[in-house]
This record gives sequence, structure tokens and C-alpha cells, in this order.
Amino acid sequence: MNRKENFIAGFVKENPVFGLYLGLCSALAISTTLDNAIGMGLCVTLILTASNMIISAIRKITPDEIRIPVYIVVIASLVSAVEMLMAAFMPQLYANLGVFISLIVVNCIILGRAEAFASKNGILDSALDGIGMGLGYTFSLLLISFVREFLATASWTITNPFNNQVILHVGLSFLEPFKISMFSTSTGAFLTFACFAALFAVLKNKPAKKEKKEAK
Amino acid sequence: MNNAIYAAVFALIMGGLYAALYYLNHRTPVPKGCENLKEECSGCSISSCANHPSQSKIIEGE
Amino acid sequence: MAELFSMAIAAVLINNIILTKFFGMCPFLGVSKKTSSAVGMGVAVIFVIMGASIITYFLYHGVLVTLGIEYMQLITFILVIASFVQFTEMFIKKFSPALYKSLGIYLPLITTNCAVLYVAKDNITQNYGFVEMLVNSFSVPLGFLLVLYIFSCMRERLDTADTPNAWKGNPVALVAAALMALAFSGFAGLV
Amino acid sequence: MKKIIHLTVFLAVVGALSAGVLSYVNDLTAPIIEAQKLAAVKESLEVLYPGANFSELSTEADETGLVSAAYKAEGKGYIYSVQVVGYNSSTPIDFMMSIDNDGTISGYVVLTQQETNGIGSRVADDEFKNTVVGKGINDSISTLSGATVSSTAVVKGINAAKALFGAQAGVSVDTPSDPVVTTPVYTLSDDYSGNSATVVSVDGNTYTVTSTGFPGNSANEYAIVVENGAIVSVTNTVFGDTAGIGNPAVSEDALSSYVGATLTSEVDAVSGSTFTSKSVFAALQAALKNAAGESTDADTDTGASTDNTTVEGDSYTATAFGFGGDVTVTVVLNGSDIVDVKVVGDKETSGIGTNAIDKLPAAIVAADSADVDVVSGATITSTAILEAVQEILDQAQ
Repeated sequence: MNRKENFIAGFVKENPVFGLYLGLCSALAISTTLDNAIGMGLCVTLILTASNMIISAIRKITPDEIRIPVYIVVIASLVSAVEMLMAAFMPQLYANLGVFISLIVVNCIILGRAEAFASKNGILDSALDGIGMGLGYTFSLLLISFVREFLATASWTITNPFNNQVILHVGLSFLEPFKISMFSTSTGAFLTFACFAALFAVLKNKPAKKEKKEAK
Repeated sequence: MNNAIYAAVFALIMGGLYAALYYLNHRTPVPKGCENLKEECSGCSISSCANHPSQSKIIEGE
Repeated sequence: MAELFSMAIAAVLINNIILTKFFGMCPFLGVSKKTSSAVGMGVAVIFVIMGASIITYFLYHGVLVTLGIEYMQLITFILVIASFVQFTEMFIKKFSPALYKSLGIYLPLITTNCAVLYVAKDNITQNYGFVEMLVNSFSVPLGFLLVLYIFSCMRERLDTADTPNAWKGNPVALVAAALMALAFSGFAGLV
Repeated sequence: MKKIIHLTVFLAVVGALSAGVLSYVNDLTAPIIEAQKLAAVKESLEVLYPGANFSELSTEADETGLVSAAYKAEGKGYIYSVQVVGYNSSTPIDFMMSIDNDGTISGYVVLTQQETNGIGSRVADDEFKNTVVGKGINDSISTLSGATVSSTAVVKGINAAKALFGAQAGVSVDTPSDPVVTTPVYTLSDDYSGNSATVVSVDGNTYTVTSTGFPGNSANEYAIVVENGAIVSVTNTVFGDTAGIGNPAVSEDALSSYVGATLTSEVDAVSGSTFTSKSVFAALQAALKNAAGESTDADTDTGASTDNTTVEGDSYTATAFGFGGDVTVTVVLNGSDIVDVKVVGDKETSGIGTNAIDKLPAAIVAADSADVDVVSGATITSTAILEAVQEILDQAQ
């Protein structure tokens, strides 16, 4: 399998969120705004890449019997470290994401990639896999939050997590009266996610399908 | 800097305990009548779960 | 007493761990295809959360705080949860094959169930006393069991329903979950 | 066996290495996180000790769990952030207080509170603040009569902060007994005109008296038997006060304690139901006065004994245009206190505008201002009434 293909697989075909239903807890909970989605996505990408590299580096000395425990320890320390760094340098984002940062430890994507890929491949490949999968996850979060933030607030806002300056604000004020605040609640999260999951199911089986059913 | 030493010793104990338990657990044979449980698990895509097909070879490697 | 009761009601119905906090989504979708497995998973989760919460509670207040190494919280908790799961599995394998037959298969999955880690952390961040901690650690997974069970019943019906191809399986189940979340939001004013 | 040792040691070493890394990161980030936490509350801290150097302290020693944060102002004193639940159980009273190094309470600031306006909210007023600031840590702090629940909660919080101060500053602090509740003394000769007691009927020596308790609630009715200028029995026949709060004041126990009382007797209010207790006193007073051949104050003022509400104070009238025509509002003021509001507007739509005429007066009396919510569905009439009341209030000042 060549590297480029591998890298791209994370976006559609092996998209961890919509395709494999991994890492859903955080994907649904923090996808209320683009800010949170970007922050969480990059956080996961960073941890995933680093954990993939470390695990790949120690794959030869890791006793096979206790692979999983070793991965858990490595991931937990990485997450703790990132958590502390975020609290120090991006306090606002840290406060918004809250407990979900620590819960990256049990994010199935990270352990899953360590197990399925990093334990068998070299450092560079593992790093690329981590970035690819991480960006695939980020991309999924962005899709969900793009829809949810707009439906719930009739606008999109992106802020700089380091100093809380608003970088971009797109608001369609004439739609203001029609916003559906339900989309910032859990019902909206499930609903948006269901639509995307259906859409990805269609994309995945495209060749096999005659009748195209666009998800709304 | 005692702090770091405490932390290291504490993690040493916890990590050792986990490894020992993990290994012992996987050596404990599955009781009668439960051998086929894994096949029954229609499961999900969590590949790190011990029931996932990709996990079946770990312990036999002794 | 009344406070503990309303705390429990809030944890089960109002702030339901799956429907409002999204913790434990993996088993929510993975193990909800059959009612029997949903109940097995739910019971296993209650047991593990209770056990792990009690241990982490004492370790945190007894060891981590005393030594001033609170930053080891996350790694300690995940190790405790993982060890506890291993220990439980080993124990029931040896002494109660019948129990193993019904619950054994769900135990390994619980290590990576974020609900367990969340409850352990929540007990610390909310600054609960021992009794409050016990109530919280029981009622939160009880809410998990309740929702998992209801959801599995719905999915059994959905299986036989005529759904468009793209929506078959998880997508339509998620729509059902959305409606369930909407229904549960009606409990909001209860306590 | 060798295998298991190998595995255990491997994971133990991985764990120890991780711990080392974490401890390094922690050392690196801890001061920054600390500084950030302080920056967030710095503004509030500055109010108490301007220009001091602050550092955060642990609140571990606080057994009550009420103190949420503690700060040390270098060389000046300590600041405690405290949350207590008063009357409003959904929003706690959040306050900060400072204790100087010498043990004097030097500051008290309420940050947020949602207590009943004009009653529990008094814990945020200067009146209460002045009783707190300047006290030493061993002085007891009195609660506010009439706002017992809220102020008791605050005093408990203050005591928790004092105890924590003792632990942190190394000063011994007397364990304060539970807040001193200063029970105000009432006598039946006091002025209860606010309760609008009216003798409705007299049958032999049994007097039926109505009087209101909590402002805005409907009147309570009592059957009172008087003999030789003293109370023989009191029964509550109609209860119009807040259920669950006022009830203790009209319980058989409470009412039987007034048997034998004369116009000069001292009487005890039931704590927590002060308003209803006062309505009992007002009724007792009215019955006793009536028995003694006097009419009540109120009667002489308005000269209309058929009038159900009798008040003392100055009466003002204003009109405003409602939905169907003029709405006439009569307001009785006692100082700045709105004692009574009457609305006459026979042109308003029955069932809609009349809704406002029925409901708003009580709300205005309770709020003591025209700043109350309009009755939904009857906005125009409501607005007219409120405009008229505002006009009167402006005039009266």
C-alpha cells in the first residue's frame, strides 16, 4: 500500500467517525462549535501522531503479551502532558473542551491505530498514519460542527485559542429568527451525525449502488 | 524534587500490578462452555477490545 | 437523604450519561443489537464503575493528594480501571463460570469505555463525600443500563423495519437515539 | 514465572518513565496555570486588597465545603470565596470576604445572589455588610431578622471562612456556635398597619378578623375569642399565605401560645414564617382593640369599615389610557413603601384586561415598585397600570 493512499484513506473510506463509528463520544459532544471541533481535532491529531510514533519506536522491545497495557500507559501519559500544556497556554479552549481532553485516553481511535497500524509499521509510516487519521477525525468533527453551529446560531465563528481573538465571523443575520437551537443539544448531535453516517454509507458503497439516495 | 520520585515509584507499582494482572488473567483458562463466547460477539469496530478477531492470537504466542 | 435521591434521579434521567453527555457511545452502538447483550453490558458497567470509583476515590484522596502528585490522576485512574477489569475477569473465570458466561464477554470492552473514566474523574472534580460518591457511581451507570436497554429494544424492532439502504443499521439507530434524547430532555424540570 | 517478572518489570519501567515526563511537564506548566487562575479572579481580589500580591491557597482544611477558593494577599491578609445556599436553592449566594492578618474582617462583597428581592437580597446590602466588616474573628455575627434563612446561610459561610483563616494564619479561632438568631421582640401594641387587619364580624366575644401576611398574598382569616381584654382562643379559618412557609405560624401550637395575651403582651414570632406571624399579631391586636371599644387605627383613617383593605399612609390617584378607556389607579404610600394599589377600569375587556387589574396590584405591592412583569395577554392594560403607578411614584418623591 503506498503512503499517499494510506494517508487519504482516513478521510472517506476509513473515516474513523462516520465509517468505523470510533471516537463518537467526543465527536458528538464537542461538535457544537467550529472552535471546539478544531481544538479537539488538532489535539487528537497531535496525540495520535505522537503515540503512533512512540509505539512504533518501541514495537520491537514491547512484549507481545502486554502490548495493550503498554499502549494504554503511553497514551495516558501523552494525554496528561497535553492536558497540562493546554491548561497553561490555551485556557479558554481547555475550559470549553473540559473533561473531553482527558477522555482522549479512551478514545477508541488512538488505541485502535496503535494496535492496528503502529505496532506493525515503521516510525515514519506510523506518523503519517497518525496525521492522516487525525485529520480525518478533525474533518469529521468540522463537518458536524459546521452544520450544527450554523443551524443553532445562524453564524460561524472561529477564534484564536491562544488569545481569544475572533479571527472570522460569518453571520447571516436575516436567518437569525429561524435558528434552531435544538441543534446545540444532544438531539441535534445525534440527528446531524445520523445524516452524515447515511451519506458516508452511500459514498462508501458507491460503485455497488444503482439508485443514489442523497442523505438530506 | 521528591515529588517526581514519588510519582515514579507510584507509577512503577501501578504499572507492575496491571501487567501482572493482565498476564495472569490471560493465562487463566476460560471456563467450560464459554469457549465460543468470542464468536458470539457480533461486536463493533473497536479493534483494541479483547474480543475483536485481531486479538485472538496474542496469548497463544507463548 | 432527599438530596441524595434527587441527585440519583438527576443522574439517571436528566443528565443521562449517554443521551446528554455522550459517554459510552462505543458500547451504545456496538452492544445494543440484542436486548440480552445490552443488559449484560449494562450490569457489567455498573459493577466496574462502582468498583473502580471506590478504588480511585481512595487512591486519589489517600495517595495522590498526600504526596502532592495530582497530575498523575489520569494515568492512575486508567491503570486502576484496567487492572480492576483484568482482576474481575480473572476472578469470575475461576470462581463463577456461569457469571462469566453471561458477563465475561463485555468486560474487556469496558476498559476503553469512557463512562468509567468519566465517573471516576467526576467524583473528584465534584468534590463528593464518600456517600455522595457511592450514589453517583451507582446511579450514573444505572442510567447507562436504562438507556442501553431501551435502545436495544428499539433496535430489535428497527431490524425488521423496511429502511432505505443507506440508513440501514447504525444511521437509523442514531435517528432513534436522537428522538430518545429529545424524549429524555422532557425530564429536565423533574428535580 | 520468569516471563511474568519480565512483563511486570517492563510495564513498571514504562510507567515510571511516563511519571518522570509528567512530573517535568507539571513543573513547567504549574506556575503558568496558577497565574492564569489568579488572573481570572484578580479583579475581584483587587477590590478587597488593592495592589497586593496574591497567591492561591488550598481549601482542603475547610470541613464545611462552603469555601471554594482561598487566596493570600502578601503581607495584608486572606481572601475567601464562599458559596452558600440560602432561600433560593438553585442559585447559591456567592460572596468574597477578606480577613486581615490581625484577624479583622476587612471586606465583604456579594458577587451573585438570586434571593427574594427586598428580603433575602438584603444580605448584599450595606446594612448587613456593615455588621460584618470590622468584626474580629471571634466576634459573633448576627443574622438579619426577616431574612433569617439567607443571612443564616451567609453567616455559616463566614464562619467557615473564619475557621479556615484560623488554620491558615495559625490563629486559634473559637468554634462559633450556630449563627445567633436575634429574635426580634414583638408586642401586641406594635404598629401592624402593614397587615391591614380588619374586624369583619363580631359575634358575642368571638371576633372574625382578616389580615394579610406576606405582601401580595391574600388575607388570612382568624376567629379570635376575647374575654376581659385577654385572648382566650385563636383559630385560623382561612389561610392565604405561602403554603409550606407560612403554615408553621398558624399551627395549633403557635396559636395556642398567644392565649392569655393582652394588648401589652410580648409575643414570639415563628422563625421562618415571620410575615404570617405578624398577620396573627395584627389580627390579635385588632380583636383586642375592638373588644376594648376602640376601632382599629385603620378604620379611623379611612373611615370605611366595609372596606376590606385598610391602610395607613398617603393616597395618590392617577389615570392612564388602557385598552378600552381610562384606567384609574389609586396608590397608598407609606414613605416610599407601596402599601396598597387599587385599580378601577371598567372599560377593560373582561377576562383579558381585567386579568391585569386583578393580578398586578399585588405584584406591585410585593415589589414596592412599578418594575414588575406585565401580565401576559393583557399587555396594554398592564402597561397602563404600571405607567400610572410610575407617575404616582415620581410625583410622590
